[in-house]
Amino acid sequence: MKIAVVVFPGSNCDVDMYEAFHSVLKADVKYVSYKEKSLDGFDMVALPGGFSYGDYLRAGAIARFSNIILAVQKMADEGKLVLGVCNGFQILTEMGLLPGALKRNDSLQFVCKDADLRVENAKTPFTTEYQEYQEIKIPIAHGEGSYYADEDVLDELEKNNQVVFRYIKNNPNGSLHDIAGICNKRGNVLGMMPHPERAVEAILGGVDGLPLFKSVLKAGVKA
Amino acid sequence: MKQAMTPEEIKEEKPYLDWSLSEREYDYICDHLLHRLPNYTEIGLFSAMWSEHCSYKKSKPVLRLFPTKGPRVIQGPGEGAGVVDIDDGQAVVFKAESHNHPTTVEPYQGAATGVGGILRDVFSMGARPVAVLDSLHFGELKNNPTMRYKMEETIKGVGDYGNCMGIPNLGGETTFDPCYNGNILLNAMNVGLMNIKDMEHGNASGSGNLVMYVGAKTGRDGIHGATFASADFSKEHETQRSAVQVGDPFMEKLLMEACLDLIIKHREWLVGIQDMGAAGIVSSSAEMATEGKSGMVLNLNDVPQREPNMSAYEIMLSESQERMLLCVKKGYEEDVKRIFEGYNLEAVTIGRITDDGQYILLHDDEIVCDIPVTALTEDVLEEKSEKRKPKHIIEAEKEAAWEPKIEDAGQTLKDLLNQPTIASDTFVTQQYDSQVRTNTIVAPGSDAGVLRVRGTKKAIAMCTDTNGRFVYLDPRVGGQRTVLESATNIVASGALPLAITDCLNYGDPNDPEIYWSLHESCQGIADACEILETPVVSGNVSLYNENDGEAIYPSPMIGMVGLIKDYDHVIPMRMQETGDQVYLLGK
Amino acid sequence: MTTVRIYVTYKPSVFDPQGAAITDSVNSLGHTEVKQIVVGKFFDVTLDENDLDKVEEDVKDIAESLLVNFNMETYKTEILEEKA
Amino acid sequence: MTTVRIYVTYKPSVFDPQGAAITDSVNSLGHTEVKQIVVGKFFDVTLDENDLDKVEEDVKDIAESLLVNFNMETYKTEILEEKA
Ligand SMILES: Nc1ncnc2c1ncn2[C@@H]1O[C@H](COP(=O)(O)OP(=O)(O)O)[C@@H](O)[C@H]1O
Repeated sequence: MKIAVVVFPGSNCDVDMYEAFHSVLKADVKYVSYKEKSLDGFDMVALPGGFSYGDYLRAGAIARFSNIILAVQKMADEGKLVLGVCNGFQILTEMGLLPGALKRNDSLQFVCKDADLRVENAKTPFTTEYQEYQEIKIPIAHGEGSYYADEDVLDELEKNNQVVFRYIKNNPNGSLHDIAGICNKRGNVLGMMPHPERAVEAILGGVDGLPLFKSVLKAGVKA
Repeated sequence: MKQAMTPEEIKEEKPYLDWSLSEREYDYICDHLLHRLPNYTEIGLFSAMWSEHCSYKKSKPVLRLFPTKGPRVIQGPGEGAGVVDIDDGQAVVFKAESHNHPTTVEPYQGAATGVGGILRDVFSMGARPVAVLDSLHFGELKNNPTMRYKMEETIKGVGDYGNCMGIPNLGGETTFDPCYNGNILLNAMNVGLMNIKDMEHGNASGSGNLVMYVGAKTGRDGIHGATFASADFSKEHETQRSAVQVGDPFMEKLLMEACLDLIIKHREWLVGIQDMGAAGIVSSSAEMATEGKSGMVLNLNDVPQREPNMSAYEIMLSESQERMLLCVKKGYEEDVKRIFEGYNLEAVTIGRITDDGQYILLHDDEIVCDIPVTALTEDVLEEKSEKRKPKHIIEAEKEAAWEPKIEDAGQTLKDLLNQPTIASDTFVTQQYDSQVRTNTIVAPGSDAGVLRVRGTKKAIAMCTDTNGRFVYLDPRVGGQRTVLESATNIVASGALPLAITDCLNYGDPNDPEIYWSLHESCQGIADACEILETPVVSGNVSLYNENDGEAIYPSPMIGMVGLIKDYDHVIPMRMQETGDQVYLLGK
Repeated sequence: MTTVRIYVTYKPSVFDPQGAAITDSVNSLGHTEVKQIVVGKFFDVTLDENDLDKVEEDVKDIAESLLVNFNMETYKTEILEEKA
Repeated sequence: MTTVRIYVTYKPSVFDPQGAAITDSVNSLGHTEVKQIVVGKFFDVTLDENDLDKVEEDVKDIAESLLVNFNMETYKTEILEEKA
């Protein structure tokens, strides 16, 4: 399985994502510039966290006009895996691959801490290595992570089981329905605010993100 | 563009006095350095370059007290940042810098640009910044909504800049004391890692080589930082002008990646590189030329400008953020431009190196400055200062030592925990990304932050410590204690202390009592550094921290870095398991 | 040259934490007469174009493709000034 | 009830990185006719007060004590609507 990590101007968790695949899971992963027009030959693309274009308008708003975005769209259409974490999630909503939007946190402050999550859907290609309703701790680090969508969109997400991760105990940003991560209907595009790539080594504080990476690599083998 | 005053008018009207250049200095410049009257641009450059901030004319005698050498020291004070060997061809690069005045006046931007400035000092050495630390000292919070606002904005400024750059915050300190009511302290420290072979210098040499400018355009930001900081605040309200420097972390991120790309992959194109900090283009270019024992010709019309009709003086002294100056070998101009274009940045040639030692500036086809480079950088008149033991110390020495009376230890503990200085700092540290780039082993909240050196078993530990009140009461012991506190924080994390950086935050050094405290406390720092074998490899001086004649406590900040050979030996601060024994070591 | 101001606000259904926080602090400063504060942003776009139909078309495209996120925001425009 | 809009912008000499970044991206989207984009914010303040002198006084105080940072910003106000 070949994985691409896209680097936008201002991406800064590109290293975190790359190293999770590379050093920890020994997977075949490459950095790809936002200027590239093609992702042919890759089985999965990850849009990392950070502050693409400084997040100067809305997080992710400017990045979605990059060349690479059409290639990301194409991968999604072909049923290949698309993962957006934090800024990557914001880009996926801005480009319309996932519904809704991410607003400024209710606290109006950036927040960096461990968040308690529940895995609401363990059947997506990103979550098969988790148990259904497993409770996990994954770090968050964002200022604009409050998920918003209109009522009917939220109903639709719930009905189709598209809410993949939900905050429990404490909603850190005011997101509606305590949403931490959602997928598209087909299940091959996942966007989430928490950083699973920061939870893959015990020395750095936890390994609850590992099953996500193992899930996608397993999905790659089957495909 | 016409000069605002003729040389004769300057001699008559003495505008330089307002820019804190003395008559003695002016006369020395005329009679001994130039042998003529300087023009308006030239005297502006002198007053900036001869300011305490750029020349250390007051603090030099004190800085000489510090030990600066050691078996691991590759680069001591004098460059962008200190460089210390951590084996395997790798080095840790670090420095701290104060941004007290800008933060007091405009907390958010002051703090943000404070962080931005110290990052440039580190990446211009060829090191990748890997951690930010911030030492914050505010006035009293109780019944003081303005101070609370300033605190919140300062923290947001530190956080937004580092978060956007993707550099984790690994620690710092937050204290509160009425002595900082009118003068907040913001000291930011940055730690970087590099391969020693990639080390760069702020050097410009080789006749015919090019001077290139890259980064944000030049505006009228922060012109004459010193005068701005003391300008009457209320007058500023009415004007449409503002000299506040605004931080642009996105620009800085591009600049950092591009500069590291250039330094690490194409160092043969480059002679030297330096960030434009205080006193902007003039200080970076004059310092680089001095280092390279060269002359330099700059054409100011080629400097990218954000505002129309800027004078030569404004262009040279602007403190617009996120700018770098490069000395590039002849013939590689286009290659360098191409590297920066890859990051959507424009590199522009603004001048070239000469071998006559003269510093020549052209503006609108006129020579607006023609002086020896070293007159700006090396011929500064050092200033002698008077010292006098402060009255409050003499008085205190006559009295018996104060003994705390504790009747209800539980209540005393609660009262202590209620102090904002001692209470939990989670409110602060949660706003900082402390994990980005996934190397953080110990995040803020412990004695020292600990960071893994990726690809090795090594880790580095780092912390900052300040103890203004202690230093005020006994500068010598206070200085020693501050270094010792850092060292114990580093050791408690399982690391061997390597070296320190510092920010010397004091009041007006012309007050003999303050100068005495400065001298004594630095002697204390030096004593401790000698004994602990932790030399001073970089640092910064911030004097004149006063408001309405009230000085802050003498508040030297120590930033220390230590090395852990195997990160499995890192010791976390928290209690581990029920049933574990608790010991008290020492007396 | 024409300058158009584009006003962007949250849709009414979207909770605006900033507006709420500011209203609270204005009230606690003693201004209890203040019932609501709505926060928005605006963009003054200066175009090298004098044909107002063309301006309208450009501005619509800029707003709808970049400046506004219809999932949570709406916008209005206003011509500020025209000069040759 | 009266609603007043308070417009806040950077002073002209203050660098606006947000405006610069947005202008760049609008240009690179093909809208090269756009010469400048200046970003500002506005606050629609609704007060339970109909005496316009009093409104003006209140709004001035609110703007100057809370909404505007005079180190870098200036402001203007405009009455949007009045009703009893
Ligand atoms: N402004 C700050 N930035 C980052 N970390 C901070 C800041 N203020 C406090 N901290 C962190 O909070 C913890 C507690 O700080 P402090 O009360 O100064 O503890 P100590 O006295 O043990 O050094 C430390 O780990 C410190 O690094």
